[in-house]
Formats: sequence, structure tokens, C-alpha cells
Amino acid sequence: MDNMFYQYLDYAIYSSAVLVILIGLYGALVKRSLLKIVIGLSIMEAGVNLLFVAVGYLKNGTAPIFSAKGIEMAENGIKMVDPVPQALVLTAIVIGFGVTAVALSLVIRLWRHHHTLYIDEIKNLKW
Amino acid sequence: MKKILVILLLAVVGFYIAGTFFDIGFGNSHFVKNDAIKPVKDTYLQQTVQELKVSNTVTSIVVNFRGFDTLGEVTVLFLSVTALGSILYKKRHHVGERSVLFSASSIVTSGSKLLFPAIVLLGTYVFIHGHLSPGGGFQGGVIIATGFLLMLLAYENYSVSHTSLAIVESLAGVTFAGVGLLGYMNGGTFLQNFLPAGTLNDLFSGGVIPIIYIAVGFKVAAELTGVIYTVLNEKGENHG
Amino acid sequence: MAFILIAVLLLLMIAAAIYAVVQKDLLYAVIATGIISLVLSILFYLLQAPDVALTEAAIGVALTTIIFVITIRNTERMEDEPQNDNNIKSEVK
Amino acid sequence: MVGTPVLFIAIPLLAAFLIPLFGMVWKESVRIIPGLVLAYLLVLAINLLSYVTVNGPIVEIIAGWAPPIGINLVFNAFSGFLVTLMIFMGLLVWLYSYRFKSNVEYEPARKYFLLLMMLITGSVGIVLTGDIFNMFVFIEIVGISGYALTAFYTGRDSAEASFKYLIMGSIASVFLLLAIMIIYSQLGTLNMADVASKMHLMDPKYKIISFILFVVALGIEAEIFPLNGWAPDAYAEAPGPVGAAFSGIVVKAAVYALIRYTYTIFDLSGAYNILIIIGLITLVVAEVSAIRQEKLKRMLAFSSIGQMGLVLVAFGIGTTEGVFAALFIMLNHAIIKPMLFFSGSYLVYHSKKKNISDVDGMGKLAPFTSIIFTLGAFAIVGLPPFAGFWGKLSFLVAAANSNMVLIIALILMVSVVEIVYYMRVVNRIFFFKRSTGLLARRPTFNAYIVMSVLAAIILIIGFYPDSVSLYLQNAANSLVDKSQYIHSVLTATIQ
Repeated sequence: MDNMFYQYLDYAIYSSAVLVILIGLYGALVKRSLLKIVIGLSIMEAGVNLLFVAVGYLKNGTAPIFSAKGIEMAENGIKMVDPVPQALVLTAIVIGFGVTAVALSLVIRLWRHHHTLYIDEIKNLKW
Repeated sequence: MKKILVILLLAVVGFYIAGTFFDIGFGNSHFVKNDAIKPVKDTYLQQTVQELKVSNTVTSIVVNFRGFDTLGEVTVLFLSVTALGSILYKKRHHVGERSVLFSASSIVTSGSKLLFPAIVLLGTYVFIHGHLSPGGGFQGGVIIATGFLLMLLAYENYSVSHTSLAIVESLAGVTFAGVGLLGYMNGGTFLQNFLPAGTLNDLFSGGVIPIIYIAVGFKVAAELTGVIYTVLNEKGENHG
Repeated sequence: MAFILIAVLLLLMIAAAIYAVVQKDLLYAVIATGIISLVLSILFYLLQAPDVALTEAAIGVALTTIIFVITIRNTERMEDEPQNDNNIKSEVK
Repeated sequence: MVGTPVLFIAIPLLAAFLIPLFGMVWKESVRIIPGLVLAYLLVLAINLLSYVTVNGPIVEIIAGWAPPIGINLVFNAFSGFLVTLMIFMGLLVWLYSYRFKSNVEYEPARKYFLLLMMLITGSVGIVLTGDIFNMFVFIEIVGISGYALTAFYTGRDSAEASFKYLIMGSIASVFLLLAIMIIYSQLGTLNMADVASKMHLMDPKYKIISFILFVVALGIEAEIFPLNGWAPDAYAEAPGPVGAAFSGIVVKAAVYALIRYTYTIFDLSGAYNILIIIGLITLVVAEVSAIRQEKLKRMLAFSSIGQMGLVLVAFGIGTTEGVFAALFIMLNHAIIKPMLFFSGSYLVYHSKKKNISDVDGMGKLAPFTSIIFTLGAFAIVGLPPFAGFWGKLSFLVAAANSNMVLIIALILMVSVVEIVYYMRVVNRIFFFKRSTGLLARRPTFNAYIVMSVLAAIILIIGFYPDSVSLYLQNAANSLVDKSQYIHSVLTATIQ
């Protein structure tokens, strides 16, 4: 029972992460409101981050921290999860925030000029 | 019509990406399939204890093994503050005009006054102990920035000096790059750990790693406060 | 037990993502985005990534949400479609 | 050896962090420091390039961990050539905008020069780095400075172009991260040389998926056909020097990344054909669109995209000759297209709409810029005594040696289209009556210098192609020789 649940969960984490990426991408490509597009982008980034951490996960692993407890567990042969994807996600989150901030400032700039967030009323933004 | 097309496209993309990740598998060691692959993470986990004496492996990767990434990342934040200022630049700058999210009651204002030092203290704790426990420069810096955010929201006239933010930011950035260059002079490579590593799980351990992470903490705090402050001061023109 | 928790969190995350994309009121959509980040940070913690969980909680939940909210405050709250364009535009804060 | 490759990144970053401080003391320093930094980097690049030509590649280890543990920078004949070219162009763009921006206030000027310097540094970083994820970080640095520079003018349309660019860039970075993750999950490493040496252990299906993701992600930056919707707008709306920096520097870096993945990291045999196909589609679509444009800068932007398509086709040939031709075209394009942007933006300076028809009769009003523009137009379509000719010739020779007759025919046909739309503009400049009363704007002193230097280089390369062919040949050899790259990185030690 436990084992089977585990198996489904494997697929569940990956598929929900990919689903979240796709939902975000859909929002960014289809929605007509500038803010909705930015929201879509940030949802997309969230999905990618989950995917990263999930790839680095190790069943029954511990966090990659060698505190006193961690060393003890490591000596007992308990493995640690992969720290590299975590470090990369840390970088990716911060970069994502920077990009989101720039995107929102552009939204404010566009609002200043056009007084609308609706994409079809801003002539050059159609694609 | 366009929606259907996009959904179809997304379905195809999703199918392939999800399929790939299903094949990779969850929670198993992917690298054991082949003996010829020696994943770098083993070296990281080994060397962080043996060589660097840093107990948090993520910290040692972020600051030392892949410290160059972090330098770039701090630069990205720095650039996004600059970009924000350049994109939202206006000729006449109205000082003191700020969008008010909610009118703060006296409970909120006095509560923020009490909370603010505690938040800053927590942030400082988090980035000083970055090499020992979860957290570090980014997390601590963000926590401090939320403290400033609280003050900005609670007090309408509370302002952060742009000049002091810029000075903190610049000094922290120069510290990071300067420590990197010192490493180059002392050890032959950029960002080299040239200080003695100390003992594991000690506050003063890990050589330059805590120094860099504290610099990162100050820099991130200043940058994020700058971002919030810039956006908050951007009051819409024609409406209240 | 942890499995059920993870499953519930994943469902919550997808629901919040769909809600954020469909909802016309941008303020609620932004709050849903914040909920995604919150769920993510719990998931990161369960997946043995405390560092990432801390960062995501601080940046994703607090800062990103707040700059979105400020932007909405400075622009408009509703996602205006062309048909009900006129009556909603006047409600701008 | 004087200096080391890491200074290409460290010095500009240090300067970028210091500029706000210096700016408080002496305002003019925000304009001067980036120029000094770029000039120093140019000296460094030339020194290192001549060192590398004699002694072989330099592999710089960072943080004291030899590859594949740590990050490394590789300065070999190929990347060194591109870095030198980029920094040289960056210095000229700085020189050009130094006076161009003299009427701008202190705050925007500080940001402009800072962002311009970081745009160049990021591009240099993309070329130098030997690590997949580090490349992502540099791509983001280039991206953010690019978004801000595109929206620099507070006019109506620049924010729209920038927003478009930002959306495409964000989607690209998500794809890039996915591709990086797939590779990491299979090989457990992020170092390019290490990935390349272990690539045969990877299941082909992962290879194909991650390669496609890389091509899509980098294609957005490199302006490959279906993904280049942002480019013409960004070129048209950005300040003139920024457009020149995009076409002369950023696109080169993106193409470099694409080529590095195809040639060194992946060992897919079909990848070269993919390059040829996307290159040809990009070329044809871009040149056909260019002929229909009304705005001068948009026409130049489409022409730039077309040239990148040509470069990709040349890389797709896969032989050393093909690479040589591709590098020659890249060099020409990096020199000629900024020149066209500079002179073109003076030709339509006072016009509101910046249409092609606004250049009518400019030949009498502004002879210098007109002649420069004409020279650039002749050079880029590949007329004989100019630099562009040798690039196209070596391309045709390389294609002929690989028996690609169809491609030769297609390229020649496209060249005719190119000649038509450039000559249309030249014709308008010299032989049309001026319809509007707008006067020409005299170029600033710095603009005179920049344009004359570029024109001189075009003529020098045109008459003595041998002056650059040694470097190009070395660069081509070092790109094709994959095992040498892997070996030199994986055996690197701390000097």
C-alpha cells in the first residue's frame, strides 16, 4: 500500500510541476492583460523551481547540512539529497524576482502612457 | 482559435517534458546507472566537511564551489534596481508622494515599530549563521528587506535614503568582488578561500565564506529595499 | 501521512495556479500566486531543501506578492475585456 | 602573459559597484569609468589573444576547484577572437554614445552607461564561461540590461518593445533551465567539457529533448526565425547605439552559445542539418520581410536577422572552411551593421516616423553620413572591394566544397533581394529630391571618429583580408577540434 502510494506520488510531483509550468505558459501566451502575463511568468518560474528540487531529491535522504545530527545520520549510512539543484534553484529564484520586478516596472510605464492594461489597445504589443 | 492552437502546442511540449522527467525517475540516485559517471555532488558533500569546514553544503556550493554564479546573481539584482530606476525615471520627482496600500491604524504602526528591530535581528542572525544552518545571505537579506517593507507600509512618511542604500549596496558589492580578487592574489584563483578554515560547526569557520555571505546579505537587503521603495514611490499620475 | 500531505499540497498548488490564470480580479489572482509560493515552500521543506524553502517563503510569498499588489494599486484591479471595458475602467483606484 | 581571463568579468563588476559611489563625488565619472574599463579590457584581450595564438588555450579556474568541480573560464583562439571583437565594438559604442548622451541628465546617464557596460560584460561572460549554469546567469545579466536599455527612451513605444523582449526572454530562461536540469540529472555535472566527454553515456532521447530545448531558448536570443518577434521592435525603439550593441555584441554571444552546444557539447549528427535548416528559413523570411519594411531601423534589424541566418547556415556546413566563413561573416557583420545603425540613425535623426522615405536627398545635405551608409550597404551585400565580399566568397567556397549546390543557389538568390533593398535606400539618398523640409543633423565629433574608424577597418579588411584570416583560421581550428577543448579544460591546473 505504502509502496504503491509512493509510486503514484513520484509521477504526481513531476506531473504537477510540469502542469504548473504549462498553466503559467498558457497564461503568458493567451491572456490579454499585461499583469496576467507577468503573473503567468511567475507561475512558470515556480513550476521550474519545484521540478529542480524534485530532481535532486533522494528517497529517505536528509537535508545536506552537516550539523551534529546530520553527521551522525551520515555515519549511519543515510544519504543526503543532492545539494546542487538546491543551490541552482536559490540562484534561479533570486534572478526570477529581479526579472519580475523589471516586468512590473514596464507594466507601470505602459499604464502611464496608455491607461490600459489590455494588450489589444496597445498597438505594438500584438503578436 | 488561438487558444486551441496554444493548448495543443502546450500539450505536445508538456507531453515530452513530463515524459522525460518520468523516465528520469523521482527520488532515486540517477547516476548509479553508469559507473563512469562520477557526479560532482559527491565531491561537494565530501569537500565541504573536509576542506572548507562548512556544515551547510548548499552554502558552500553557493558561495565557494559555484561562487561565480552568486557574483553574477548579485549583479542581476543590482542591475534590476538600476533598470527599475531607469524605466520609471521621471523628470520631476515628487518627493513624499507614495501610494498608500491601506491607512495604518495605531495598532499597526506601534506593532511595526516593535517588530522592526526583531525582524532585522532575525535577518542578521540568518545571514551570520548561513554556513551553519539553513539560510544565508539571500534569506537574511530578504528578511531584512521585509522589515523595511513593514515600516514603509505602516508609516506614510517613513523614507529610506537613496544615498545610504546606494552606499551600502556599493560597499557590499565591492567587498564581494574585492574578496574575490584578494583570493586571486593569495591563492592564484578568483574567489579562492585564502583564510584558514577553522573547525566544523564553529561560528568562525569556513574561511572567507561567512564574509562573502554577510556582504551578500547586506547587498540583497539594500537592493530589495531599493526595489520596493522605487515601486512604492511610483504613484499613478492621473488618479488618486 | 506525509504522502497524503504532499498530494493535498500538489492539488492545492494546481488549483491555485488555475485560479490565478482564470480569475478576472487581479488582486485575487496575485494572492493565488502567493499561495502557490507558500505551498511550494512547504513542499521544498518536505523535499529536504530548507534553504530553498526559506528563500521561496521570503521572496515568493512576501516580496513578489507585495510588488504585484503595489503595481495593481498603481494601475487597475480588473482584467478588462473589451465588452465591459467602459464600466470597469472608471472604477480605477 | 599580462593578466588573466577572470579580469574580463571582475573588473567591470567592481567598476559597476563603484560607479554609484564615484558618481556622488564627481558626476562626469559615470560616463568616463565605463570607457576606461572597456579600454583596459581591450588591451587585455589583445594581449591574451596574441598569447593564446602562440601558446594554446588558457583555462582559468575559479575558487580554487579544478574542473569539473568548480566553474572555469576558457580563453582559446575561438572565444578569444569573439571577446576581442565584442570589447572593441563595445568601446566604439561607448565612444559614440559619450557625446550622444551629453544632453541627458545625470541620473539617466549613470544608468545608461552602467547598463551598457554590463550588457557587454554579460556577453563576454557568455562567451568565456565553461559552465552551463553560469552561462544562464550571464544570459540573464544581458537580458536585464537589454530590457532596461530598450526602454531607455521614455517615448511611447519603447516600453512595449521592451516588454515583448522580456516575455520572450523569460520563456527562454525557463526552457534553458529545463534543459540544464535534464543534462544534470543524467550526467551529474554542469561543466561543459565534462558534459561533452560524457555525452556518449547519455540516452539519445534525453540528448534530443535537451538539445531542442537549448535551441529554442538560445534561438530567442539569437533571433532565429519563429522566435525573433521581439528583435525588430527592440532595434527600432532602442537608442541608436543600443541597437548597434545588440546586433554587434549580444547576438554574437547568443550565436556563440548555440554553436558551442552544437559543436562541442552535443554529439548529435543531425544537429548540423538542423542548423542549416533553421538558418535558411531565418535567412529567407528575414530578407523577404526586410524588403517590405518602411522604417529604416526595422529594415536594418531584419537584415541583421538575415545575416545571422547566413552565419548559422555556414556553421551548419560543419567543416573547418564553413566555420572560417561563418566567423568571417560574423566579423563583417559586427563591424558593418553598427556602422549602418550609427549612420542610419543620423540620416533619419529629425524625422518623427523614421521612415525610409525620409532619407530622400540626404546625399547633398549630409554627405559624410550618406557616404558612410553607402559604404556599409555596399559592404554588407558583398560587393567586391569591401570586407563583406570575402566573407560571402569564403562561404560559397566552403559550400561548394561540401557539394551543397542548392544552398549556393538559394544564397545567391537571397543576396539579390538584399542588394535590391539596400540599393533602394542608397538610390533614395543620392538621386531623390528632398520632399520634407527637415534638415540633416551634423554628427558629433565622436560619431565622426567612430564611423571613420569602422569605415577604415572595412576598407583594410577589404583590401588585405589576410590581416584577419590568421586569427579566423586559428579560431575555426580551435572550434572544430573538440577533443583539444575537452582535454585542455579537464587537465587544467592552478597557475
